[in-house]
Amino acid sequence: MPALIFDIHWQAIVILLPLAGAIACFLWPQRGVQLGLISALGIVACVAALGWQVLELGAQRYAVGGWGAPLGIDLYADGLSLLMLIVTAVVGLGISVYSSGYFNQDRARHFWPLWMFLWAALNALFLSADIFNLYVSLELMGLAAVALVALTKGADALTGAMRYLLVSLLGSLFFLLGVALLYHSFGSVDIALLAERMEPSPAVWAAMGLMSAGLLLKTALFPLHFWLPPAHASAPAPVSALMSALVVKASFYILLRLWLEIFPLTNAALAQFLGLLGAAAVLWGGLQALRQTRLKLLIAYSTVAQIGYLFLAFPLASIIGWKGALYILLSHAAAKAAMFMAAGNILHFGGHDRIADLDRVVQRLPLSITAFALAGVSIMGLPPSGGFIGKWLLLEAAIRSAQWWWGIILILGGLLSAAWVFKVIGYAFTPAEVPHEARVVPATMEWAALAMALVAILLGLFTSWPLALMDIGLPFAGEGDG
Amino acid sequence: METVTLLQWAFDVVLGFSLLWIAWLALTSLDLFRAIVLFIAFGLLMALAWVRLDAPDVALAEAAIGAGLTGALLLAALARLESNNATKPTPEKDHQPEAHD
Amino acid sequence: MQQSQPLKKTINPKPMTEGVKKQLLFRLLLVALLSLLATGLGYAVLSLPSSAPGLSELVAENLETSGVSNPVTAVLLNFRAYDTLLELGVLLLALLGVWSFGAVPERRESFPGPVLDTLSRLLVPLLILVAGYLLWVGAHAPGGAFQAGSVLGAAGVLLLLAGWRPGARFVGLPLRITLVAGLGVFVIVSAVLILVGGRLLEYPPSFAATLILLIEAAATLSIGITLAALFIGGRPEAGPNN
Amino acid sequence: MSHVFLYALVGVGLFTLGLYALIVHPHLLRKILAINVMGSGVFLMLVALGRRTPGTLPDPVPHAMAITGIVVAISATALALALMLRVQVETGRAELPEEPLE
Repeated sequence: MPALIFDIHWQAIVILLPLAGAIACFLWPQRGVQLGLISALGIVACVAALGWQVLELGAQRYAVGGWGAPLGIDLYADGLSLLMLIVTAVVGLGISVYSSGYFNQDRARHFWPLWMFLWAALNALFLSADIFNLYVSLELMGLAAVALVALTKGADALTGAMRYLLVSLLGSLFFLLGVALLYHSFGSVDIALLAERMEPSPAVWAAMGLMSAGLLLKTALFPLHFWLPPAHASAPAPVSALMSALVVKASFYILLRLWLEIFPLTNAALAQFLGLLGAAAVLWGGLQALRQTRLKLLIAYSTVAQIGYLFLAFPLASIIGWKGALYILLSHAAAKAAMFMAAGNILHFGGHDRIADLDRVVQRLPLSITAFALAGVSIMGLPPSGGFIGKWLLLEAAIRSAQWWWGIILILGGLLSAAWVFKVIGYAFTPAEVPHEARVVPATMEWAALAMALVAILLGLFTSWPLALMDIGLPFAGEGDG
Repeated sequence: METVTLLQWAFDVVLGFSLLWIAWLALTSLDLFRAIVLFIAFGLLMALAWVRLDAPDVALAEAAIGAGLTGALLLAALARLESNNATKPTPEKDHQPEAHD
Repeated sequence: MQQSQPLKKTINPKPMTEGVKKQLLFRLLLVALLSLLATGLGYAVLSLPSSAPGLSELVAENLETSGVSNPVTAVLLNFRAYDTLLELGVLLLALLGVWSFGAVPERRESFPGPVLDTLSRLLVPLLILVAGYLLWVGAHAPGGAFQAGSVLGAAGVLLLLAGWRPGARFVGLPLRITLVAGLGVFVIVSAVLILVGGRLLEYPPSFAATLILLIEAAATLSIGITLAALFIGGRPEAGPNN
Repeated sequence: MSHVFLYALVGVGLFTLGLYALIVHPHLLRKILAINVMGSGVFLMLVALGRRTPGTLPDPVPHAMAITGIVVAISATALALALMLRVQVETGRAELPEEPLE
């Protein structure tokens, strides 16, 4: 039986299934919710099967069309890509359940096909071993994300979406120009082949610079984050969750492949520079979050800060540091999805998300506020939570490499997060002067938020499994000390 | 090996400069309609460049998609921009082509 | 990043105000930076070796088993067909996005003149013929699904310009089916190939030519209709569903 | 064979020109044009450098990539134009509220 399961081409199916789901949702829009949920369950099952396959057999390379690189395109599943696929599947399932209650009939018909396309793009991106194919996946992801953000009507959402579209296209073009330079330097666009043939040259430096710049813009690393808060805050709640939890991580994932596999980053000054930008993002994002008066904008700025942590691993340059950054990535995905969902519930309930006007929501939406608080625990980095484990690992890496100052950033970032989390919770207990109209929030939406928050907490309790996954064919194997 | 004659060189240089020139004109033109027409011309010149680079498949795609359909989309969008402006009284600033500084 | 300073917005027509000066300075800085970028890129390009085979030899070696003899079509629909599959997704996605913004903007008042009317009567059949030719010829000469599809799209645009609108009966499910045909056939072919024990998009050599033509035909139709639909610029209205 | 590099450099020039216009012009239609010009520059470089083959035939792989890129570009353009019109209907202007300085 296992042998039979291992023979199936799960890598291909994980990409084809959401595409088929997108087509089905487009053809029969009135059944969008059912078709979408069925596809979501199917994708989760297939990702699980792929995970089992990779755990048993090790990292898998899959030659599409049977040609193999450099002529054809290869898919590649190792621990890192599997981790990304799994987090996408878990958060994706949560978002699908949440969305089944969130959208009305008219918007649901647009949401489901777009979301399935986005899911297909994410899976394709995490499995791709080919940088041109990564460009196409990036565009697929970007256009889907923009259309999803624009599902909210109104000036804010539309201008946010428009700016996001321009930024996204610009980033892709930078990336593509880099791809062109690498192809013409080495005659291949396959990541493994490029890594094998890599020799530093002006063209390679230009290519890496262009691709990194494009991807940093898409990842919204400070100071290139200007587009993120408006786009993430004005989107519909499940879309905000998607964007912050998954979409910005996708370009970070490519960045990792670039700097760890294709062209190992050995230049210490450059690594320090990325670390500094990360530190600035942590502080700036935290401060801005604290200043916001609207809940969704606050959460969006916290994403800017959380992205910063991921870049602290560059100067630390050790396996343990990378694991810490990835752990933050995972737990942030779950926690941030939970937060945006909870914010969506509050918005749905009271018709606004002004923090000062939260008006004792804690009594009326206890599940959502619990979800928000639990997610907050992870974002602050308190035990027991995934965020705590991630920061702990980063701290350990900082001390081991005798760069203790990065530890200060970790602590300051945690304090800033704590400040805004407690501010929100505080207002949730305070009655507002004017009582508001209140609408019933569907139970699925409340429970989905809580489930995501629990995932973020559980990541802090069950650490061995995600950490072991990172060891499969990991790109950090040759990096630094142990 | 193909021998590059002087005539071909002259052609390449002229084409290369015209590409840059037309792109510049299209991007700085005060009038949006003119900018779009120049952009379509730019697409046609690109098609020529593709031919010169022995890429007939790309030339066909560029002529049909890059110049033709993109041009049609742009013109349609401009027409709608202007009819929106005409039907809805919005700040005057919008109506004139924005001053190039 | 300068979100906190709103003074950028005030564009005063008065000459040489503080804002204008600032803008001038910004542009000078920008020009300097971009010149640096262009110089660097130019240097990088010129540092590449003046002769490199790329993948041309590998493509030539495998051309025979690809099912077509035009190398570009072979790359697009066989060697790197997976890119093309995703790309059809991108095209469809653009349409989904445009449709999600709302219904067709209200009809334009201008009626087509007699010139446009006659032109479209003459040109549309011709363009459809050209599209068919490009599709067929793409297997061994320049052409193929994208070129054919865009010519078909141009025919559609011409029809739309001449005032033709799709009938209400066509606007529901039938239209959506033609729009997804390209991607759909691609996905179905992939799924069937996997089911019969092959890899994703691994055509058996004896079927390669047929499968490629099948995919290309569906793709041409979808590309053409999608491009024309993008030109309309909104979701055609004919009852909400079907 | 050095006309290859001439066109590649023109590609670099178009890329930078487009980038300049993208940053400087507030009108969205111009920004969209600028993105398209940048894209053409990238494709030109991609294809031109693929003509460095020793034989008489060029490398077909960049050609296929450029065709893919052209289709992606028109898709993105169509979406951007539709979004621009929505922005105009909603805000009265086909411009973004404040220019983010990069």
